[in-house]
Amino acid sequence: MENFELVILLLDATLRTSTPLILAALAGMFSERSGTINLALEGMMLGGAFAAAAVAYYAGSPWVGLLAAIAATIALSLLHGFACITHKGNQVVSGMAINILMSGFTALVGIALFAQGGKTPALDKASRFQPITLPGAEAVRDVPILGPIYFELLSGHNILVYIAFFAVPAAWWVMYRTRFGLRLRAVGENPGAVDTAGISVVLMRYRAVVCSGVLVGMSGAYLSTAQGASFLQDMTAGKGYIALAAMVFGKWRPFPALFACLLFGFLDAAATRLQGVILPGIGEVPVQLVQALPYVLTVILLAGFIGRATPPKALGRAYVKER
Amino acid sequence: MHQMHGTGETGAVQPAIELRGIDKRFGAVHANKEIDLKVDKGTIHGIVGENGAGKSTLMSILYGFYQADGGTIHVDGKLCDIKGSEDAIAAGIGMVHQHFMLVETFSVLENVILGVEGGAVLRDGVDKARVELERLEREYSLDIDPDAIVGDLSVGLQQRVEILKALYRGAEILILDEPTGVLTPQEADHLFRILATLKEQGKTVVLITHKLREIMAATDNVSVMRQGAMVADRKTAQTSPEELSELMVGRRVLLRLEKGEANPGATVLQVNDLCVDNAQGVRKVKNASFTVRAGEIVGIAGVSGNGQSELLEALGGIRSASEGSVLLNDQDVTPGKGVDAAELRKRGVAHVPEDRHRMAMVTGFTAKEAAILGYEDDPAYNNSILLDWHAISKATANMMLEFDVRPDDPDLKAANFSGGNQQKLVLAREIMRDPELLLVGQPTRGVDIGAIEFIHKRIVAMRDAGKAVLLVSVELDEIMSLADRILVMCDGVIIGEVSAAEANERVLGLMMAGVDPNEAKAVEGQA
Amino acid sequence: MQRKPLLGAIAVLSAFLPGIIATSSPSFADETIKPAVVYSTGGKFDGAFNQSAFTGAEKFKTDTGIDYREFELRNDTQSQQAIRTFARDGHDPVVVIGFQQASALAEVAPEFPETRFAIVDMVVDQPNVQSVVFREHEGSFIVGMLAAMASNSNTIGAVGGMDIPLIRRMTCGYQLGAHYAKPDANVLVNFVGTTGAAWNDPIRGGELTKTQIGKGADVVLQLAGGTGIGVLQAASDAKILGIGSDANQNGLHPGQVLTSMVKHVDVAVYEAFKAARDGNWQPGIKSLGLAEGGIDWALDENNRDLMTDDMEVAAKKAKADIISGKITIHDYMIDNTCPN
Amino acid sequence: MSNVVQLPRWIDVGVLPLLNLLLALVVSALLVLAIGENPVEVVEILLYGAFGYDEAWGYTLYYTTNFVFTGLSFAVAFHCGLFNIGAEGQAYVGGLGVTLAALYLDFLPFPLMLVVGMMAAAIFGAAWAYIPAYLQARRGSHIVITTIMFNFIASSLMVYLLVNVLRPQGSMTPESEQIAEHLRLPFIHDMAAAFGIDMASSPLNLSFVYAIAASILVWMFIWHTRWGYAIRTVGANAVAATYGGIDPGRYIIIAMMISGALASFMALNEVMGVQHRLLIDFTAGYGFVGIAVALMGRNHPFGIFLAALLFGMLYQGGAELSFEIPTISNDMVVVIQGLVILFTGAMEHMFRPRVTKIYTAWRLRRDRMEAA
Repeated sequence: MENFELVILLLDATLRTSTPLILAALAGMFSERSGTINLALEGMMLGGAFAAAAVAYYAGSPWVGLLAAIAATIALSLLHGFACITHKGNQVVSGMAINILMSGFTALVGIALFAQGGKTPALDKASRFQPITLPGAEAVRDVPILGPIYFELLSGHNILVYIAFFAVPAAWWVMYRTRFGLRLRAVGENPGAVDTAGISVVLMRYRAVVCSGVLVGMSGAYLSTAQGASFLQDMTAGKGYIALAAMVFGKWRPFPALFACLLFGFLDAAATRLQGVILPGIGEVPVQLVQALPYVLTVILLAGFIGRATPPKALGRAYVKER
Repeated sequence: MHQMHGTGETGAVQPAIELRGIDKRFGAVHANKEIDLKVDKGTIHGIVGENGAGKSTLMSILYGFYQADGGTIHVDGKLCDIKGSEDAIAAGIGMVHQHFMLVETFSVLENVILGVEGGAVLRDGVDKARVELERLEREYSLDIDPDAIVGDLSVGLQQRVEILKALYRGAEILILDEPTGVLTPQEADHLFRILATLKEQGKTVVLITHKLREIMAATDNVSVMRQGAMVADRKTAQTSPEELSELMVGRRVLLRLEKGEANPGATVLQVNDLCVDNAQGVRKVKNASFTVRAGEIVGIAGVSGNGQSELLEALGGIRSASEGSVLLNDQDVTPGKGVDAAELRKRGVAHVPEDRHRMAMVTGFTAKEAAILGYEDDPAYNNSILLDWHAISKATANMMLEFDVRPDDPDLKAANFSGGNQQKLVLAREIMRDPELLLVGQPTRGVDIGAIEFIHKRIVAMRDAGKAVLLVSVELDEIMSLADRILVMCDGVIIGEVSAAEANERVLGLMMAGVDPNEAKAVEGQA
Repeated sequence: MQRKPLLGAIAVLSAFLPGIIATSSPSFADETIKPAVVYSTGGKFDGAFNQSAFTGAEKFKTDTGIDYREFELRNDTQSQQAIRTFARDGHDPVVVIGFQQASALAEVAPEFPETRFAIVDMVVDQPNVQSVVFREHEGSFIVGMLAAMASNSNTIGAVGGMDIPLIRRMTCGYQLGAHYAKPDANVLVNFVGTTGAAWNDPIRGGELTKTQIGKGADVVLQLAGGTGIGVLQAASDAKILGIGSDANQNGLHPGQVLTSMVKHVDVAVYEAFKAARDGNWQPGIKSLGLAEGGIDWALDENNRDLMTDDMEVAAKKAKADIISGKITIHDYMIDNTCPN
Repeated sequence: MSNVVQLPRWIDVGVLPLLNLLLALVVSALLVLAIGENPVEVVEILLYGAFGYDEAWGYTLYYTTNFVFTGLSFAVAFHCGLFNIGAEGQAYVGGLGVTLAALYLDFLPFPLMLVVGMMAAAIFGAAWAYIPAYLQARRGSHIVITTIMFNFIASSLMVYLLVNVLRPQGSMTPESEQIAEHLRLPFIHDMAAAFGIDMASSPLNLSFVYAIAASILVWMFIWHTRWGYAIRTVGANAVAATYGGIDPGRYIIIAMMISGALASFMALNEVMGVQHRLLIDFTAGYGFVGIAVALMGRNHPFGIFLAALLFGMLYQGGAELSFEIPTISNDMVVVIQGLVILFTGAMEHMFRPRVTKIYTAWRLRRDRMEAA
């Protein structure tokens, strides 16, 4: 029974840890399926987190903060698009530039606004997303097995967690069941086919990076106004890259990416809890190994040892009409 | 051959397309010069011209892919302002591009509806599209599984998807850009039957090609382009291949190059049961066996994509052999196991590849840098560890002088040379090493007329100097005028061999379609 | 033979030399000192350790009107340059916050023998360095007692920042205190990480807290610098009690913070500045605990209502007993173990 | 046939990068204004901090040393058509090599250690680059993603080693023991003192001389050896390389290993030269600065040196900035760095058409005037 409870707690933490990864991985998917590499997830997430925390602090509402985060990340997406789509610049370089830029920019503006070493002031309850108790959670709380699963695991998360998990089937539906999704996937595979079908490749790719911006904005807001209570310098700490890895690991598809995010989230949650713990028989757990696992797994996948990850064919290439 | 001569029933009807004074420049290149063109409704209209004559540019303007700098487009007598593909589609124009514009990971149906999905959510549109697609397939006998993944289909079927795409969009005018370049003669014949059906249904077809045979076989009218200008319009029934080719080139071309008898010596290259796979593991060359002797030119003919490229690349050490062996002067040089392009070069194999831009040139390099590609290890170009740029410059200048490369500046970027001059530089690099064996693919593709003769002469001169030459070309004229013996490839197999004396287009054409040489000669005898 | 006494005299002299210089050099008895602080990577607004130092420096500024310079490290490699820059610019004394900067200071201090340095939380054995260390385990013992007494579930937790002996010493004291008050109390301990990043990761801190709460803890102590903000936040969100550390954090979530284990870094900084100004600055080790007022537990209007009379009495008694030596608390750093 | 106007070199490698840099600086200045500070004052402090006093020069060049190495690292891979985002991790692991050599081979005399340390760094850094290189060359794994992953893996590995293996008994800081005094790279000011020249003390050390030597060697290697030629061919056109008998996979691996080795030389400066021990995160983002440096320097060692100097100046001046103006931290420098990468790397084509147009017009006018 105690072990069961531990598992529930760990899974509960996994949901919380995976949420920003899921949103960012979906964001990456929208961008990359349309042919634009998005290494800028890290920087965008950071920008979103900062905008959310700063605006929520002034406005006193997490929703206003969320909108600000989305606005900020859309702006960054457009910047990325301006460099990669309009100016046909190198997509990798543009992504790195945005990551580095945001690392400095958020701190700089944070210091200028709040003079707290780049942090934003701690948010009070009203300015943060609060846990939601699902209907009937209290009632079933004491039912064995099901009770803890419903009450501990599924209930009691903030709205962004539920949005993230809802976003996966929604993204799948948009991607595979709508006109927009069809065109988006087509533009990432063969932009020529889209162009000759009378659809603007440039506009299509811009729309895709804007979708990307909306999603990654939410993941940033989650970090600073839902999971945490303020913005901290470089608070994403590589989560954007993990999300990118999860997207690759999920082979640019929503549901596999979700499972990759859950796996990576689980590893992170487990690593956090194993720090300094001495397990009987094993001794001290090398937490760094657990933390490095997502990256190692992704490299192994990319090496083609566990299935092939085939990226969209036109990924990374600006569309130039051939002569 | 399926024949479809013009019916001559064209006349007072409103032209389906009328272009007036279309003009287009790409930087310094004047691609279209004040072009006028009328295409009558319900006809198949051919546009011929050499590579680079401006045919594709003109059609891309019509399809809204490019904007003309000047001139007007009229469709069914109405002035159309075509700014993009969507305008062309709205005007009832469909286009089948030379490189298919298909999404390979999508199904046929998804490809067809792309851009005309019929609603924000796919489901409603898809069901309607399926019904409509089945109707079109029946009507034009374009059999295809709507749920097949396009990437799995053969090239011929992919082309059908392109045609269906256009028809699904309600195209009344269908433009086909070099549609047979990747097809076997049989597939091409099937295509022409489809085009005939389209014509019967009242559609207008514009066929762009540089193959006169197709023009004569399939079109009602033909327009000829040369160097960006429209030089003639003819009724197909009232013209001849000779006239058309003269119009295309601008002067009577020597179809047969003046050259002496071959004087073959010892066997230089011996290929035994060679098999070559492409990157996807598909076998492209199947048990090829042949020899090339010193002092002869062996030509390999075939529709492009039938394994010639892979064969040439394998012999050049770029691809590995999967099976079989290759002997050079009786020494094993089977590509793969330790034998790469560098090793073959050391043993006296020179290689002028088919695709100069992709393979033989680094366009970002200067001429002198490009002039040592493959020979950078040569002691003549190296001091103990450093490259001797002084010696390289001198060698490059020498190449430029010998092969009349202009401008003769070794420090100019390779990209700034014309196609012909780039090709001459490549030939110079390869030939001036005095190799035992010259592998040469499509030596005159994208090369201006003047340079073609020069290049042909240099290849013959190689032969006359007692070297072995293996020539791959899809241009039958070129093969027939240069080669002493001709091998024909179809679907990776060497169908047979014909001597230069007994070769003609008919026989080669049948063999290219996979007909056994003896049978082909017999058919030819009956005709 | 005859040179021996001389050598001996030098040896004796040099042993006292720092002291002599510190007390007798006229240039040191100076009203116009130029003090400086180098904060560790958490930054001066970490709400805990560094902020406490900041408070001390600010207090000195208000009290004396002497301005000071400060620098916040972005990463530990900057430490040397920061200390050196201040010393070179003639700043004196230079107070360095955090054990991570010890090796940097050990490197720089000999280059500026005239400059007075102080370091908090670590010993740097140099003649011009004052090392201020705290006996944190004394404080954590008391808050451990209070936590155990306040707990209804009989399970309490502690979240440490970096997994180092310094923090283990505090968790050990916390455990001992809890068991002193309630021998059957269940104490959960987790650490955030093994690098400096562990001091600045409130989200992970919150995560660990949530897990401890899930395991039944209803009082959680933070020992994690900037990370601790997340611990207290999570405790407050879950409507259980948190315990602050380093600074008095009772006011962060009034009514949700049981107490704070106060570590008077502010006093250490203030004293260092003041001693330098007054000319009675001393190098060597300064160990501060309950007796010296360097360590304490916080009781103010924010947690008044949380504290029962029993608890208050017990804590006060324990404090007196520790000072008097009646209770001795095991120091983890002596043998790297914690008796249970 | 070609319609490409070839810009003269002085525009291509001079005017365009400067325009892009200027744009980055203008945007940064606007940001400074928005924060409510005076850009002129900021520039003054920056310049004073970087060059205003003896010691500043030393610091500026000390940072420059790091950036030269990481810039060269990026450039060598770039010439082979590869984006090596992994300099950070390669330098980190290279630092491990130097440290291990210095700690375990401390009986070696200094001149030998100079060579051994360099080799240890190079071997470790190259080995760390080898895996992504191999995966790219032989299994087609996208090197951008794998090098990013390897940065994180390196970081975890090094934390583990520093915490559990290298940390001396009783130390709380995850850092290695100090390396023996006689194995440290001499400071330039000490070397100058030996010749009777008085220089302010700074972290600038012998590795700066290495950096200059490395620049020259890289230049020779890339443009004057057949291997450099092969690498450039692979980078410009891998198919043509295969055609020419140059195995792209082989040269991808070679270029990446050289790139990794160059990045790891940064550790010579940091570990053997300045910190004298292995610190957590001693690479401090210098690997990423290398990207900006290489892009600005047009991947040419001379350009890289100038760009490295610029960033060295920004870093040193930026440190001064955070001492002087509390509202502007050295994050300003990070912002400038990001903007430089954005404008010179991702949007490098932004000015080109316009500059080409102006240049062509100017040429035409000149030609006409000459004709007249």
